[in-house]
Amino acid sequence: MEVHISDDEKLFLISGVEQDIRNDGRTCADFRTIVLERGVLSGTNGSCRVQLGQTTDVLAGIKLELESFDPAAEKEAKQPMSFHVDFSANASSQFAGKGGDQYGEEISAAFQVAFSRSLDILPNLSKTLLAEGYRWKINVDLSVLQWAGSVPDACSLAIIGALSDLEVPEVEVAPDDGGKVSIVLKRPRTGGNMRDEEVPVAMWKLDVQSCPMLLTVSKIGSANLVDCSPEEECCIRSQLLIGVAKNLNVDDYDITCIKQHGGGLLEMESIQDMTELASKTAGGLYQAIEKRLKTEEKRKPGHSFLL
Amino acid sequence: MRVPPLTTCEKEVILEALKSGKRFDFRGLEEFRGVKLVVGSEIGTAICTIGNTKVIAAVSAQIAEPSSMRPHKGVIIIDVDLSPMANVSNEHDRLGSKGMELIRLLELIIRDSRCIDVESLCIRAGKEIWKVRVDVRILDEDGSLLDCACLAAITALQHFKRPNVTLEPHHTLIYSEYEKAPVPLNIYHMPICTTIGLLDKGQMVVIDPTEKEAACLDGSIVVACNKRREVCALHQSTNLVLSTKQIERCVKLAMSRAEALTAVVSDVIKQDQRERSAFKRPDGFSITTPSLILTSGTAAARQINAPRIQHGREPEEKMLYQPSVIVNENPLSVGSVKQEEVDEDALIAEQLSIIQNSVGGVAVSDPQSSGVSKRKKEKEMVDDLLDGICDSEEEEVKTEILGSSEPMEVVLPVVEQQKDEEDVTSWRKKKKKV
Amino acid sequence: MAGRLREMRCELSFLKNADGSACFSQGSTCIWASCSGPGDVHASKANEEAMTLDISYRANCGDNKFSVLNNIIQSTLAKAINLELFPHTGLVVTIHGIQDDGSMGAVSLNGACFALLDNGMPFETVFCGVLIVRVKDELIIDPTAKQEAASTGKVLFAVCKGTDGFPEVCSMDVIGNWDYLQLEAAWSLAQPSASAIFEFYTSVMKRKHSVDEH
Amino acid sequence: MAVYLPGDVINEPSSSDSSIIGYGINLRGEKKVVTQPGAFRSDEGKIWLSVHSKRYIPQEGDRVIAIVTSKTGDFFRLDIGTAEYAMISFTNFEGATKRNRPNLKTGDIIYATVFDTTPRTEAELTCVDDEKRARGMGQLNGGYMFKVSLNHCRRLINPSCEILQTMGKFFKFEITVGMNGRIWVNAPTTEEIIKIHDVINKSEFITGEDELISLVQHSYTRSVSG
Amino acid sequence: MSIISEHGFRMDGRRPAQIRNINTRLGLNRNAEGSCYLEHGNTKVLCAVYGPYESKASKRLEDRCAIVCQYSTTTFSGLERKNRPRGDRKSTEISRLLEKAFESVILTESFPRSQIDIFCEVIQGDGSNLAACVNATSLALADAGIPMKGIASAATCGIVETKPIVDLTSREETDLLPRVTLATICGRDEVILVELQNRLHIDHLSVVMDAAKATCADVYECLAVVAQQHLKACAPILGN
Repeated sequence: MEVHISDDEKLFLISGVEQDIRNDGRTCADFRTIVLERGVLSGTNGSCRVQLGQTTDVLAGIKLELESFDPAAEKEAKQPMSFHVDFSANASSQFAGKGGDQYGEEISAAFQVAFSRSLDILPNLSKTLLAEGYRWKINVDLSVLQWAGSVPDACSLAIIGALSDLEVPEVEVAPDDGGKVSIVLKRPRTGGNMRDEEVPVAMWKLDVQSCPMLLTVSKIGSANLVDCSPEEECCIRSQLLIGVAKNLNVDDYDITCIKQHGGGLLEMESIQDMTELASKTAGGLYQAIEKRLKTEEKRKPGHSFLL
Repeated sequence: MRVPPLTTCEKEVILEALKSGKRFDFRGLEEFRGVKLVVGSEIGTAICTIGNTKVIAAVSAQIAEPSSMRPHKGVIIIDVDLSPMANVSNEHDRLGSKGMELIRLLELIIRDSRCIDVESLCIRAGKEIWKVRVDVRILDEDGSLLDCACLAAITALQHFKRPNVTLEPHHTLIYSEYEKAPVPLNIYHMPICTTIGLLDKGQMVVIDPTEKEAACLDGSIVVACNKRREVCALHQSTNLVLSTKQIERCVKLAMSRAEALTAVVSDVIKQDQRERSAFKRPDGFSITTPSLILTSGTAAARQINAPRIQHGREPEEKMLYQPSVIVNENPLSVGSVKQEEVDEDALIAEQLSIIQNSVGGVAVSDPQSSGVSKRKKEKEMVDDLLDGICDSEEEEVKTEILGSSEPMEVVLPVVEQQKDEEDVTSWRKKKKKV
Repeated sequence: MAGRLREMRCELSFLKNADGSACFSQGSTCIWASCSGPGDVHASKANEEAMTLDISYRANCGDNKFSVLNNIIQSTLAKAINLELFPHTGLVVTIHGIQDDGSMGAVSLNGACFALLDNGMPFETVFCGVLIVRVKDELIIDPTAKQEAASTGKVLFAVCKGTDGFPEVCSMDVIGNWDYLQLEAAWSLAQPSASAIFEFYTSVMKRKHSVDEH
Repeated sequence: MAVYLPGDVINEPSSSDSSIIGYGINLRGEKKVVTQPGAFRSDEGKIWLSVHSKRYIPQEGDRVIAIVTSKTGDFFRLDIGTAEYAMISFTNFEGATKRNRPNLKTGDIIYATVFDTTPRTEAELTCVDDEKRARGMGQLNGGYMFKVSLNHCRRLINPSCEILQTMGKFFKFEITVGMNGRIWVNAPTTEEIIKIHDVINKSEFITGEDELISLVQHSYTRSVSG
Repeated sequence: MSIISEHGFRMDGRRPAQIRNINTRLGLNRNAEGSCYLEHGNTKVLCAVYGPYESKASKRLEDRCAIVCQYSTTTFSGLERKNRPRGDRKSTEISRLLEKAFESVILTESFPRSQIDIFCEVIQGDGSNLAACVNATSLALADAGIPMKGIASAATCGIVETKPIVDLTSREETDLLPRVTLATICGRDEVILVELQNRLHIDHLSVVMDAAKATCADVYECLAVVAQQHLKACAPILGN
């Protein structure tokens, strides 16, 4: 959404950023206040809502599908996750009709690339491969309800939140006639009086510590900064989308993908600085998320999110 | 193309007349226009005329793959075509917002009200089902377009018969109408749609408004009912504030209308069935306009005698025999031959000579040089060919019978009735191996 | 050499919204034609020097992709109307095939001409369509659906009245292999039927204009 | 009464070479070629064709009824049923000065004369004759306007046609007939307007004198139901 | 599996004439002039209103304001995942219905040649989505301060063995149960939108209409309270 600010406002902002002070008082490496709520949508297998600084608002919903695939056709195991980012018209009237589709596809492609090695990165993701030719397909859908800059960051936080909220049912695989396989939900044997359907199905959860994250690092004047507000986005020289993943064994951060977003010239050194800044902030974010995910959701019955 | 706008004076007079209960075509406020329903000679076609609004609906069916979610249910597709013939503002092959609304309402009334049993359209669950396609063509537009389209579609669906089918382990046999009688669709009820115009905040009801009246009214409400006294669709289509009592009154009016029209539809279908069972070839849509209207004309079937190629008749320059290599001189420059064209002609003439020498034997006949002999030879060949035609006795076309020139009202060419050729290619006869 | 033209019926200006409309039937093949214009045309399709023709034949069912028939009618109309007379305008001709019992191409051409006559706009020459088929090398004019299906070759003549009043071919569509002689025979059959159709035009217009007697 | 179709050549005895060529006929060389279908008409040295059509083609000197569609600058844009819009400048009204302009709103109708139809430009209309007097032209207030075919309009205006005179005996009404097929009728009550509208529409194909009288009588007595 | 148990309770324990509890929050979208988040039980709808601003030439109307509406559902809103959030026939038709309904509520003559955009996003659809959208839209318009004849309220009402049941959930919206969605202004007998699904016998029509009208009045009460609270909360900011 084009935010129009006058030239001297831009000048003021750029000179401020170069001295590591931003209009809203943050330093270059600070994020706006993040609100993260999980398990908000009862109709999904896993959901999470992230709000960045009272404006950017993203909602992630995950639905599981049992997918049969032809094992011969795929040489290496295809990663089970598929991403789809959709800009709701609520965010701004320019996203009405087909307005937001192009930007949405761009971000979905970026996530597809960032999560392309997910089978190796996430330890227990391989459990989704059930049997020859059957697996769980994880459809991660993101709906951007409010738009005020740094949407990829909010989306990646929402994805991590939703994946941590995801519950995948345990499944028994029994061979069937004609080479086909019958998939039955595994129910713990509780001899109690409950009829078979009402026994809660056993679920397992994904371990999301090393889930990759996409950060947008922008360059204004000579300074690199993270999480730009719309006003700052008007004076960006260029922007990089950097995928960062936590490397469990060496306790460092690997860069999974670097994509330039929009035009702009960059020297090699500034790319180097930007990736360092990205991995530094990613470290901070990972700790914050872990702390957040540990605190159980205590919510009054009937209380809902977005309130 | 632009349609002239509605003038304020027209609007005032029409509204004033409506408020005092008068209309420009002498109808009462709650009086319907006459409905004319004609069923075509082809199975599954019908034209419905309400006042000046004319709509033709044609139903066709083909075998298709069912959707994975509903493997044992047939599919009904409704397609509307607004052409400039109906209203000059329409364009060919472009479905404007008016067209989309019409399709959506027709789907609401015909498909969502489940008036056709889709389970009976299933041939082989999961693999083959009948896909019934209803094509609605709007031919003329003068208000209550949806009523006319819905009536035409319903009549066409009643009139339609799909080919009979038998299931065999590995393939499906589709019979033509000559081997096994085609099967009509299984229709539970007939939704009849009525557009009810509303005036000054919905207090006044105007039934079946014409196009000009609809432009002056506040809004309209669409009600579809069937003769089992069920409301199939209720749709408020313009910005209008009503009271629930008003809505109930409109529904009652629509209900009485539905009963009347269902009777009309079933009469037309029964009458057509009677005709077909008596093997009388229905005249369908051919024009049966009364001859007294000055703008209509008929000409009896007539004998065409082609004169043999008389030699004298063609003026010589007309029968100029074209040289096989056409010299593309520009017809406009017949008089003034410009300089560069002159060298062009020289160039072509020189090419002509090269072709003649290289081709050698083949006579690239130049009109003047080949002389009259060649032309006489051609004439004989044409004459023998033509003679062959006249003398042959058992020719298919019985020309003598129709020689009588007095204008017969309905002339049925004798050929069709006498014998049914086995290689008849009437509609969808192919014995198809699927 | 003889053939027969099926019975022709016609009704003019029976549509409310079209400038010129005709419902024409030959035998039991029946079409409705409408011709509206010269009217305004969308800027994208407007042509500065000449009138743009927008012609479409539409059948009862299925999507309406009849490029061959549209092309013949388009070329005939382009020849019959002096397009430069009305620059920057549009003429819309729609032909609905209501009932098809053979030689639909010829019937649509005749219907288009009737609609143009009913519209009353200035144009150069009247035109009509004659379909001639060859069944077991015997020529039949204006065939029914059965004869057309059983034919081994078809030729559709779009005939217009030449400057000297005699019928003249202005476009032609030939299907199947014809040698020149058979084509000439077919043309010799088409001429009298074209004159017969032109007479029918005049008789209908005479009836229509009989109102102006007084 | 001979009817000619486009492409025919006129060789009527009354069409001598000196006559003035009128509507529907083109002179090609010395042959008079017909370009519009119509009935042949000749009247002391003038020959033309009376053509039946519904689409109006602007001719200079025609008096037409135009609908105001919008006001742009000091011109009103008018719709007269042709391909292009027509224009009328506010000065072409009786008594119009720089300050007091005619107040016409979108949807009003005016009766005006076509006085300039150069191709490729919008037709220009005026409501005053040379001496700047309206002579019956200008805005038409109240009443009802409807469209009929052009030939019916010409027939109504024709002095020898007595449709209007017969109606005059039964109804008290005011009528303006535009050459572009639009008729404006005004009568004291809407009921009469409806009856007059009905008579004019039905009289298009009535030729006989007595038939006409019976039609007008019937519609006069018939009550508009409701 | 009858919709109403023999004791007269429904699957989720409500009485037939009882509506689900409504949670709303106004003004949560910073970029929009007016926005509202509304919950009818599990049906969650977010609505934003932009405008009135100068309209595009194609949509401009001389004498009044053009209302453009877009109804879209998130891909995870229903039970099955839909791969296209908007643009299919059903959502275009609901957008058109909302447009028509709100053209008769908003005083459009006060903004000639301008345009108001209304965007409804169903985050989770659990029955009577259209009614929830109408309620959310009228609150968003109130939040945007656009002049209206009144706050429109809507409700869905079905009928089971001649007994009307109100505010249906998706499990009750089977494809046999006839149901009417009705929208009225200020709970009065002024209907701006009526939409019927499945066939309804004419004798039941008046019963269903009265039940729907009564429910609209109840819903109107809730919406009015919410609107007043929101204004009171903003009062100190407005400094009066």
